[in-house]
Amino acid sequence: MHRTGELYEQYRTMEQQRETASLGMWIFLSTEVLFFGGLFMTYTLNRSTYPDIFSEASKTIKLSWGAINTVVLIGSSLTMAMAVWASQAGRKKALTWFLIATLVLGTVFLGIKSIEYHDKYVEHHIPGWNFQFEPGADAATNAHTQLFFSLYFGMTGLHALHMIIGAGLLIWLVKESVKGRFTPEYNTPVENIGLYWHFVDIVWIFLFPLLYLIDRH
Amino acid sequence: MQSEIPLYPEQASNFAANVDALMVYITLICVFFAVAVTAAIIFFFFKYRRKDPAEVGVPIHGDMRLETAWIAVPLFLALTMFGWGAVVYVDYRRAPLDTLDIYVIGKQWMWKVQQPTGLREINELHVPVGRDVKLILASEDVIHDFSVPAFRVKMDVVPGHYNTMWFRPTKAGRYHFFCQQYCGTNHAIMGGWVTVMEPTEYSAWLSGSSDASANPIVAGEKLFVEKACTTCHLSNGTGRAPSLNGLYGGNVLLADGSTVTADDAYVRESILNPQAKIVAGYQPLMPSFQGQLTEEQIIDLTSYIKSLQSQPAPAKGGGVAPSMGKK
Amino acid sequence: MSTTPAAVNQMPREHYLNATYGIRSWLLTTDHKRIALLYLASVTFFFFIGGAFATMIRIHLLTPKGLLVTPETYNKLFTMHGVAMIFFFLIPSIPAVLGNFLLPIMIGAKDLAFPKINLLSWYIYLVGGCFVLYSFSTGGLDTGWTFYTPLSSVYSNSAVTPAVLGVFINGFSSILTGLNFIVTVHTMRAPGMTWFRLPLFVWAQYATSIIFILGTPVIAITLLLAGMERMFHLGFFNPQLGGDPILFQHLFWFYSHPAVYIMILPAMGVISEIIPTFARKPIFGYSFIAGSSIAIAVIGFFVWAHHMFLTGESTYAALTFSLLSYLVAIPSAVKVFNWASTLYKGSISYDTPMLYALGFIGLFLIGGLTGLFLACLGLDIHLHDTYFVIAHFHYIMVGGAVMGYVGGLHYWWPKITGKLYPEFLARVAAVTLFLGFNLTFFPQFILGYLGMPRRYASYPPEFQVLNVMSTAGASILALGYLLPMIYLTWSMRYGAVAGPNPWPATGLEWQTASPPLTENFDVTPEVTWEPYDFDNRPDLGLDVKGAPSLAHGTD
Amino acid sequence: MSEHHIVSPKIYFTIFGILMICTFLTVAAAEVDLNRYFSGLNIIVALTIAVFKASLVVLFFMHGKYSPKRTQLVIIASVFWLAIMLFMTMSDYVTRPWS
Repeated sequence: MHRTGELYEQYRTMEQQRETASLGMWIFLSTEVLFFGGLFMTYTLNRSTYPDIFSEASKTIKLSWGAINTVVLIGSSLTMAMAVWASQAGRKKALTWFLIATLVLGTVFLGIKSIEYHDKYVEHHIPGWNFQFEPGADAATNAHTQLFFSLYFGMTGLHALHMIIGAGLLIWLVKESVKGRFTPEYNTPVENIGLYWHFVDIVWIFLFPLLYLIDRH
Repeated sequence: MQSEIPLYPEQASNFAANVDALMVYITLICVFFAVAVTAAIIFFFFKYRRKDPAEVGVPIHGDMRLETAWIAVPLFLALTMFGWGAVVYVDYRRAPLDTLDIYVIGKQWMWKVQQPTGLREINELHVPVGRDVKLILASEDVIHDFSVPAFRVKMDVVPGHYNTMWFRPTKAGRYHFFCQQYCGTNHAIMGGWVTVMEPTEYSAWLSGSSDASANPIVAGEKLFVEKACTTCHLSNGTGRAPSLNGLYGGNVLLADGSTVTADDAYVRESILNPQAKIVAGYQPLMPSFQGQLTEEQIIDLTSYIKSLQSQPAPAKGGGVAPSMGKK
Repeated sequence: MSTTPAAVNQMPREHYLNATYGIRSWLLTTDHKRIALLYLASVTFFFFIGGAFATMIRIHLLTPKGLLVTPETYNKLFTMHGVAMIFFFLIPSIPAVLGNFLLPIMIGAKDLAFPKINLLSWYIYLVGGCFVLYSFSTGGLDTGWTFYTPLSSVYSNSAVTPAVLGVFINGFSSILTGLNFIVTVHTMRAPGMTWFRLPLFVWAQYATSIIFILGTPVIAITLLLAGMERMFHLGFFNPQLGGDPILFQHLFWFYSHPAVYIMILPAMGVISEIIPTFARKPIFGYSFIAGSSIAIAVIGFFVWAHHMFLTGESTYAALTFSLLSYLVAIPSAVKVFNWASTLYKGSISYDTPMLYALGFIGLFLIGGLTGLFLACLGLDIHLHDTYFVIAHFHYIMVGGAVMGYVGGLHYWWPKITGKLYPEFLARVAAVTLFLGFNLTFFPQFILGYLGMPRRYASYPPEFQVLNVMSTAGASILALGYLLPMIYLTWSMRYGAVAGPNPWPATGLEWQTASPPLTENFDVTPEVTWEPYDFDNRPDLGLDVKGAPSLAHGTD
Repeated sequence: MSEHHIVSPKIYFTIFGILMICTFLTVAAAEVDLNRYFSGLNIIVALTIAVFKASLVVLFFMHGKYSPKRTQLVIIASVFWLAIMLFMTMSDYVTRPWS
């Protein structure tokens, strides 16, 4: 992709180049907020229309998996933050290991997610595909619970897609970091992918209570 | 030539004159500004024509007083437009109390109308002159829009809930109505005629063409039994669900302590999404009938429930609170 | 070009057009100027597709029963006209063509902040465009450009899915362009180019980019949901499965109302450049014009539900949105007043871009003022979804945005190609467009008030006279668009050499060669002057009187 | 970001600890019926904790606290625009029974 610390021709200084990249990433994340926002809006309206159905449907997803995944993902955010620190402090070995740790935790998250998806598949909770909330459920219950599961799969699916992209970026970072490309002067990719990774974490911080924690009492 | 192009449609309802007056008001303000700005531009255009290729203009950078003025004055005028428009709109959205209620169902690509007596029409709507008419609008499929230009009224017909609109016809005659929200292939021919009649003619027409076989109350009662509503909604109030006697038009006390008026929208919601408003003293047992009833059947059921309005409400009415004194 | 000094102009020896050759040098370019030309070609393509549909629509409506096609086909025609014109012509037109070309030069940068992303956004546009063309050619699209559910997600039998995906994909092109512009304006300005020295065109692009990045993602996800609903029979917006069709409209207009400002704001920016140049004086109320662009972009996000006054939206919400809609009218009015005042005591020439600018003001005035009718709750009951709405938004989008775009193309054509277009023909085209446009769309205001609904393949016979007038106007309009197409293409080869600053104008883009070098400037310029300040620019070779002219101005 | 601010690992670990406690709290709060006291209290508590957690991530993990003003403006703008969409849309639905 790029050579270490090269100054691109459109910039005047390295400083300008770094600030530009950082601002670009933040603005990209702000578009992501609004992108997920449409889903959150749909969720808000539907939950306020069918509060009881949403709570009933939510209880069929396993709280333990969601809670574990929350811990795993926040853990990966910590290792990512540490990776940024390592790159700033010039600790090349530590950087590689923190990146690998992040990647591993991300993969664990996706693994758990796929177990959850598989459970839903077994329970006929995949929207639009032999959906049956519970044996004998009437058409309306099926339709309304399907709304919940459409949003569940839509939101967690889009989130998982972001995780997969993030994992791809991490693999590239690990590769570059092994080559020793990142220095205290040049670590923009680590910082920017870090920002992205934390953003994905934040999305999950909201998805967890909204999807898993409806009236668990 | 000029007589062929009128500038506004006939004024045939209580809203028409008011909407037209509003139109004239805004038009006058807009024409004033459009003419003033255009005249200024044309005047400057000729007056300050470049006379020498190397000539430059006079460097004027702005004027705070002018800026303030042309923010404040348009803002004030805009607010008057908003205010007047709001008054008309609020009046239009809030139907008077005693109205003639007519159901209108939009369907790709026809309009079904049901008069209060149960008389049905297709792509025709008969109304009496001088009476407040409320249309209760439902759609079987996509979004439609019921629009009568001569009355200056329209309202979207949205599947999934009732919209209502009202007007008071002021002039007998026949007027176009249109579907005004694009609804698919034959959208352009999904229209018909509103016939405004003298009240006596209207009642004669109603009784003259009544058709007992299509009586919605009978159809509703039949559905009420077919869908097993009778198992719970016992008329003496001892069932698992509240009695529907005397329900329509009254106030219902809900489990969360609030009250609602039992109107068409409430009845419809209670059939399709029963969990939304639980009557005080009852369990949320009722299944939803969403997807199992057409809008027409729901209207039949509503008509039947309406016909129970005159029946005495049982003593153990649960949520039904027809008068203030009873608990 | 009577104003050009008599010096003999020559094309620069090396410039961005002849720096490299071959198809690869264009398709893999990261030069913002070349990317702008790629966009120019592709948006022109979609403009002619959309224009062809428009022509057929107008011919069809000559007779009440419809002259040309079946109702089914008619519905496809107006839908595809809308989708092609809005998503693939109007939205990218000024930002992606003129903005791409000019923004870096105007602020004294070598390129945009992210040149590769800029190229990527053109490719994304192409992919989105291919999806939409695929939809058009395999069954067409008949949902209306608004894709209202449940018609689009359940009932339509046309090729909705590829079209929705195409618009979804195209959204990312807008997002990346907006991102690029905002970052560029923040970080790439030349020394001395402070925020209040930025050309007003840059302010307008900045405001537009705010909408790009904060609005576009919402329509992207919304159309994705509608597409999923159609493909997998989900129920987000389908009442039969418990969803709410009005929610789609909220989400759709959350972007699509601000999208109207995406179309008009850049055109306003173009006009704010043209007027001071041809009046040869500083623009009146610079900070108010700049500020009003930002105000429109921000307030524009608070008004969307005025498209929904009659959907059963709550009275309270209708009142709020109507009031806010009136507020957004004010910054537009401020701009018009400031442009008109700029002409006062100017030295005005009749060059083609100026004709477009003045035409823009006239048409935008009508378009903007008729918006006041539609924002008015009481009147909207009658006017909603009639031809009045059609006329109103065509005055904004065609009378405003397209006039601005074509005017801007003429104004910067010498910079883009290094050649001058034939002035006489260009003036003829400008006047033809203005007249043809008014004849096409003014009758539609009356049609609307008479109650003729939009999107009708056939109509009651009493509406025919006005429809015939409209169609007659449309044929003049079509001719008006063909003319520039022909002479602009001709001028690329045969036009007179323009020289770096033919008008002359004050912006940085006129300080470099026409056409510019690949890296825009030999040396990074340093800005020491205020914008549109003809009096302190001896380098322009004008008859500057200096202080005495100021005294002259106050008498 | 003229001087590149380096956040010490100690802060990162502290934040991580707080986030873990919050995660525990939010699960615990969901298991208790708070709606008894005040309708909707459960979701209010859950979202308040989520907002708090997200703010910590933005401010410390993402260095929002140490970023230039314009970056902070971008953060505020995105939250603000999300709020416009949620609140203005819901204002329609919530007020429908009023008319």
